[in-house]
Amino acid sequence: EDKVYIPLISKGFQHQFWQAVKAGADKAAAEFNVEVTFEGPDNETMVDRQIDMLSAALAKKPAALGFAALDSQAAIPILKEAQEAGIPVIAFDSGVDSDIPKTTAATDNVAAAALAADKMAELIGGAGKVAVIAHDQTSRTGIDRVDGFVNQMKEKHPGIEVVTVQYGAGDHLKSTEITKSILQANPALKGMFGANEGSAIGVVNGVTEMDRKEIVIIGYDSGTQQLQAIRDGVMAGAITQNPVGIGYETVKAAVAAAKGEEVPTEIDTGFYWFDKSNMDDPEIAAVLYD
Amino acid sequence: MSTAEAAPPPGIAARLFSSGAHQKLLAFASLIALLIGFTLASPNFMQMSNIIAILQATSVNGVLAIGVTLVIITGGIDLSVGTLMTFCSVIAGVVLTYWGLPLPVGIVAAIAAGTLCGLASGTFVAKMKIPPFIATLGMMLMLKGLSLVISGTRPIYFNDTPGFTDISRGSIVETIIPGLPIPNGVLILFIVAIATSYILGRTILGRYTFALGSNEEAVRLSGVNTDAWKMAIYALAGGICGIAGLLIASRLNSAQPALGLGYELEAIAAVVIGGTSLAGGRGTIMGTLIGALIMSVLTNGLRILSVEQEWQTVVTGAIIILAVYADMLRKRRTS
Amino acid sequence: MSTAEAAPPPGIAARLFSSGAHQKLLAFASLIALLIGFTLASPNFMQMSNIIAILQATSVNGVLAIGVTLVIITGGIDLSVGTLMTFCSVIAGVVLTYWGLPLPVGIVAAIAAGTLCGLASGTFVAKMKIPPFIATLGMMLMLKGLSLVISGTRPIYFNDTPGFTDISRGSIVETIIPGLPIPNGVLILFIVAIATSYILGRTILGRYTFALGSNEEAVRLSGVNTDAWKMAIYALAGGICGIAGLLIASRLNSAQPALGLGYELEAIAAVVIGGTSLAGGRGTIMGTLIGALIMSVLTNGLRILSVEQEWQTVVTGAIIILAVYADMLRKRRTS
Amino acid sequence: MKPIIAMKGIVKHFPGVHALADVSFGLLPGEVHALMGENGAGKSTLMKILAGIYSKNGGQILIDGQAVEIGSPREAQDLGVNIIHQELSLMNDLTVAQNIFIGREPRFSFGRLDEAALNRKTAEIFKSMNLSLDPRTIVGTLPIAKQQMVEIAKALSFNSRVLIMDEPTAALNNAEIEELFIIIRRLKSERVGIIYISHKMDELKRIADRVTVMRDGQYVGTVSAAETPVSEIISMMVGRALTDAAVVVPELGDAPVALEARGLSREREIRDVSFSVKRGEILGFAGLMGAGRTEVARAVFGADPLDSGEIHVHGKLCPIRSPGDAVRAGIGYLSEDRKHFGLATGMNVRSNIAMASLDRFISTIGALDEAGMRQAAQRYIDQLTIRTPSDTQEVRLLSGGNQQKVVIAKWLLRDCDILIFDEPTRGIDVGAKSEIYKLLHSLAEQGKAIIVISSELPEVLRLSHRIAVMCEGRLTGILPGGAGTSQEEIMHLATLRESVTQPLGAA
Ligand SMILES: Nc1ncnc2c1ncn2[C@@H]1O[C@H](COP(=O)(O)OP(=O)(O)OP(=O)(O)O)[C@@H](O)[C@H]1O
Ligand SMILES: Nc1ncnc2c1ncn2[C@@H]1O[C@H](COP(=O)(O)OP(=O)(O)OP(=O)(O)O)[C@@H](O)[C@H]1O
Ligand SMILES: [Mg+2]
Ligand SMILES: [Mg+2]
Repeated sequence: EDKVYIPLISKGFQHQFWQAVKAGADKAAAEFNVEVTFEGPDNETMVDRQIDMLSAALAKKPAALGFAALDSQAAIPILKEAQEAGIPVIAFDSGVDSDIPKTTAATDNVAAAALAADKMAELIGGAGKVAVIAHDQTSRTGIDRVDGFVNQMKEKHPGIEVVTVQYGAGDHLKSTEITKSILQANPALKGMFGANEGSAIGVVNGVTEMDRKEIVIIGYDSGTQQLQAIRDGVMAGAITQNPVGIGYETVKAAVAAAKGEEVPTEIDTGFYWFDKSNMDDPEIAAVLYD
Repeated sequence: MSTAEAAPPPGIAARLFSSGAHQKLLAFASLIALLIGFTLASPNFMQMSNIIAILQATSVNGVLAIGVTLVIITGGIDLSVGTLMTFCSVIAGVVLTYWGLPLPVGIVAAIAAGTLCGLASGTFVAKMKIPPFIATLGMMLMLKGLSLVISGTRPIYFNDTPGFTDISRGSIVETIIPGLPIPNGVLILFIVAIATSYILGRTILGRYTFALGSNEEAVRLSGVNTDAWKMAIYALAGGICGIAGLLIASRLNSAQPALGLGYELEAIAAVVIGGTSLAGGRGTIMGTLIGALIMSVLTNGLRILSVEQEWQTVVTGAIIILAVYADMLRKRRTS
Repeated sequence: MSTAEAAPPPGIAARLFSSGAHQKLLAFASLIALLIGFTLASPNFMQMSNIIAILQATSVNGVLAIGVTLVIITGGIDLSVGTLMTFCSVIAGVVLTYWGLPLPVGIVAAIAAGTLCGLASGTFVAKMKIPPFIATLGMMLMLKGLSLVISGTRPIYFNDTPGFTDISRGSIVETIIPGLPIPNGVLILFIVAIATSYILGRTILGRYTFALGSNEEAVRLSGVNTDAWKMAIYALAGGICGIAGLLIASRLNSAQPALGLGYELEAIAAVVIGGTSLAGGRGTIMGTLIGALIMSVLTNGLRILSVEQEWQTVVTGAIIILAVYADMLRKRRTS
Repeated sequence: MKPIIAMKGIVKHFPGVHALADVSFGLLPGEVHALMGENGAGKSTLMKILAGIYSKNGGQILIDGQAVEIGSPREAQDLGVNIIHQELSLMNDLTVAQNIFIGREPRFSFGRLDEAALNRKTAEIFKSMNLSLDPRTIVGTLPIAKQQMVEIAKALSFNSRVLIMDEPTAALNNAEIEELFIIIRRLKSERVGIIYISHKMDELKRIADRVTVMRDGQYVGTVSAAETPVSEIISMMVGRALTDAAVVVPELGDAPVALEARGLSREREIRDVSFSVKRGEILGFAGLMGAGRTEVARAVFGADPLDSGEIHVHGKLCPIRSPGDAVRAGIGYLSEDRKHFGLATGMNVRSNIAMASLDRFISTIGALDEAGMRQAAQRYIDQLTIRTPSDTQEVRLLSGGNQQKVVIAKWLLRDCDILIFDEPTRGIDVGAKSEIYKLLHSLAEQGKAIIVISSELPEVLRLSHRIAVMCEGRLTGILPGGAGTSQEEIMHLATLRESVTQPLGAA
């Protein structure tokens, strides 16, 4: 079988978010009758592992390549190799600082986190202390979401103080323990933002274990537990990206690029705020995963 | 000889509340110092709710550390404890949620899975003579992959199993002594500690654990079936990891198949901080408990003080070294 | 006697191409088997560009593994190699990018930083008698935190230092032998391997490395200043991690301050797969190289075969165990 | 003549042990001064203080009349004091030459090693010792006797003024002891002072000038070796006189055979060895070092696999594949290398004694019966006079001889029908030795079958009811025990190489 082969090198593969991206990619693969593989390192610090994955993918002589860069600069030389070999590259999830990728299918994480900040401000009445638990201190998504949230608070909501930002590596248990310590240290805390799925679940767990129901929790991404927490009213709401869409659009663009067709320079896959009130709306339900 | 002079207290003094533990009490020093320091530094630290949070945070790592203590005393090492824990929680998830079997079956399945995997590691080490580091590293990788395969790379939730979260989060103690909300997870940690101490100090399995670490060949030439005992010890350690798997699954109300990497180093660190020698032949469960507590008090306290996270890491590293150094000095002085 | 029977070939046979290495060549078996297997399974595997990619992927882990081999032969362990590598690359970033100093200064600074940190670990171990596991675990945490602190928790790019990426990515070999684009990183790996082999086999430092791992007390009773030598060995290992730091920074054209955790286990695995005993006293650089190659061939090959990622992990674990088992059987047969 | 060494009023405490109390000792240049005493008398401790390994708690050391503080082995070496340790302290993974010159390697610039010079110098030392050993052999692969020779070579490689030898001959055979004595005489002529510790009384007369006796960490007296009868020295050591009865070979005509080995073979080490032991019999195994006696014992015990051969216990074919099988069949094996194969030295006396019998000390609820084990341990501590502060002392803190007694106790407690003792008296003092002889005889009288492997011919002659002699892995003959057999007959068989046409010197 001489199917067109398109590898996707992502930032991870074990998390639900990435599994949803993969699902989207698989859907597109079936639709366009191409072969897709999906691979990513264990966590978002492993910049060099990702490069090794890229070079193995190139060795397989793909028709096109999907790539979610952990560090876009670090990957440029190998992307150049791809370019020289005539393999079109489609960036997804976050951009690459280079003109090599034909297009980028991504979420604007800064804007998404700013939306979370606005919602938080609205829910706690524009004043008080909040805290952030994020997954990673150095990765692009970690930095963007924290910066987006914190800067938006500084600029638009001066009455709100972000008392601390801590990092739990997306590990549910570690994030739980961190949440509990933050709650212990800040009895007056009003809200917490969990900047990815693992972090958000950690916040939910910690708040539940400490029995601090007054805390307003805002999450990021979806997944069974977050959806459940929102339904139960423990979590006020969350930002969701459109991971299935990201995967789908990436493969679709890759197929087009492989055929030499023109692709748009940017594909905004969008992000949405969802809470108890709108989570069952069809257009929202379509981008949620569990 | 310096070896004699640096000699720690009698190796067999493994019982939790025995005469050997009396000496070990001195190792509390670092722990007490930390507790006092944090209490003075923050009013939020020394509060019932926080102490319970610390104990709760110790439960999973503590149980893992107890399991790995056994293996380390035999002179081995177990790098697979973290992913084995995860694997067991995934097994519980499959049995309870996918198959819908009753809670006790899930509990037995998780512990049995741990025991079997431990037995497999033990077989690699004892029968195939693969160095424990490699045998359990391989096991760690295999279990990591298998957890993902079995779970279908997604968390398994225990929403259909009422009472599952009580394994770790409920509090039997509070129903007996109102106002003392010690979570079951902590209770289980102490039960595992006491049971393992008993096994180590009072049973033939425990005696051989120390003997294997002390001089395996001499034990074999005493007519003991060292391979079988070693496999039994790894299996027991695996079973204990199964308990840890239940604890973490219960706390997270889900089996998270990607979790577990890195837990092995933390568990081994607790063991070594607790005075167990990686060379084998000596160690105590009491020490391991203290070691695990030192680690979680430190983490919790630094967070309560809102120390910047990168500095938290630096301070944790420094204090681990200092704690062991203090213990070293004390031992040198007493001998 | 079982000790004699399990005894691998002469321990001192550490030189890369010495008579001892001749026996070691048999350990190539697993490596060759893997290479043949993958070549048959996929036409994309055995191609110049992929072989070079494998070598390139081995360079960082290989250099780290060489450093840790030294420490392991003394009977110690070094868990800090991964974060020390990162720390050194951050130091290079600070010197070259933040301070704008010339390239050679940055190179010297990175290696010096590694050497100093190694010396610190060595001091903890030799002078303060802290078990190597704990001393280097503490060091690992401290360096992890310090890398973040120094870099301001963000990657440092080397765009202002022309030629920096050539450290690892350029190819001196190709300018000499056109058509053989072996990257400098791989060249450096081999140079480090040969130099370290020389040191181990032919110098006084190497002699004491084996002697310390074999029977430290006996060495001390012979009037040797064991502490000083041990510190020197840890310092040398640290310096080698500094080289690894330069390699990875050059490859990524950036110092990634959060990288490095988990690299220590991989490096140690390479060492043990290569036949070096964690008990100390014996080991070869050649073996370590083979071990590191086995690991990267395996990873690369499974990717080329498009094995699902969770199964890649399972297979890697299984093959690591099998490779060591095969080596074990071979040794048992030859002795 | 002025003494090189004068030790005065030396005191040394260990936790729970008062090892030395007011001990004095002097050494003249060119003298061989024997230091005698029972196991645990404090001989090694006193010498370790002199060699800078232990620090003393009181007293004074004078070298050439000058008070010195010896703080480390290096300082002792600088003062010309070197020691051959009782417990071997070699680096097993290094070669012989590398061991000998550790810390003093010949080198080029930049710390590069001159391996050729190293091996050459080592070869020279070996030549002067008449020892044929490749300097490049890895020490760990050598049998214990060869390792002992390496230790001796190492001490000789220093230009010592004082050489301490702590039981150098414990693991050596007669030929090697001869070589050692030649070396000692040469050193004497070079006016080196030698302190010689041994439990072999016959060596005293042959080599020592003066004898200092210690008992229980105290100085008993110094006498001239030539003028003092051995019996007097012994009674100084043990505080009483010992009688030395000759062996009486019992009539065992119709006693049942307890153990029979048929055609045992393993590679080149064991070649078609067959023998049997009856109940109540002591079968001695004699032979030169490397004859394969230990190999036979280990194979019978299941410690090493056999290529072929059968083992019958009490007349029944008994497949023994592991030491566990052997112990279940009622066979016990006391190894010649107690440190590696006999003891868990990090554990206490009680645990070690109980090690082979733990299954008998399990109470109803699965717990170990500590009280029972304590009683058992105490019984053997008393019976074998094991010198230890308590049964919870760690074994590594006991003196060498007392460690050996702990291993013996382990097998006595196990109560096996067939006991194999491999060098049971290695490093054991005369008093305890005669206790062990008595013990072996009484065990035989109780109907046990006993195999004793010993490199000391007088011991074999004194103990055995029959004597099996081995050479190069073959059983070359079985001689009757008792007064009728001479050392010469044994040596003839022990050197009976395969090409019998070649007459051999020692025979
Ligand atoms: N490091 C130590 N710690 C505690 N006790 C010790 C230590 N070293 C020796 N002892 C004790 O000191 C006493 C003297 O021991 P030493 O080794 O000097 O005896 P020895 O005369 O050499 O006996 P042997 O003939 O059996 O070798 C013994 O009771 C021994 O148990
Ligand atoms: N230098 C050597 N290197 C390797 N193997 C040796 C060496 N010398 C002896 N051997 C092996 O060791 C075996 C004998 O070991 P051992 O000396 O324990 O025998 P033994 O008869 O029990 O002697 P003894 O009990 O007197 O030491 C022989 O089969 C021989 O092959
Ligand atoms: Mg002695
Ligand atoms: Mg022998």
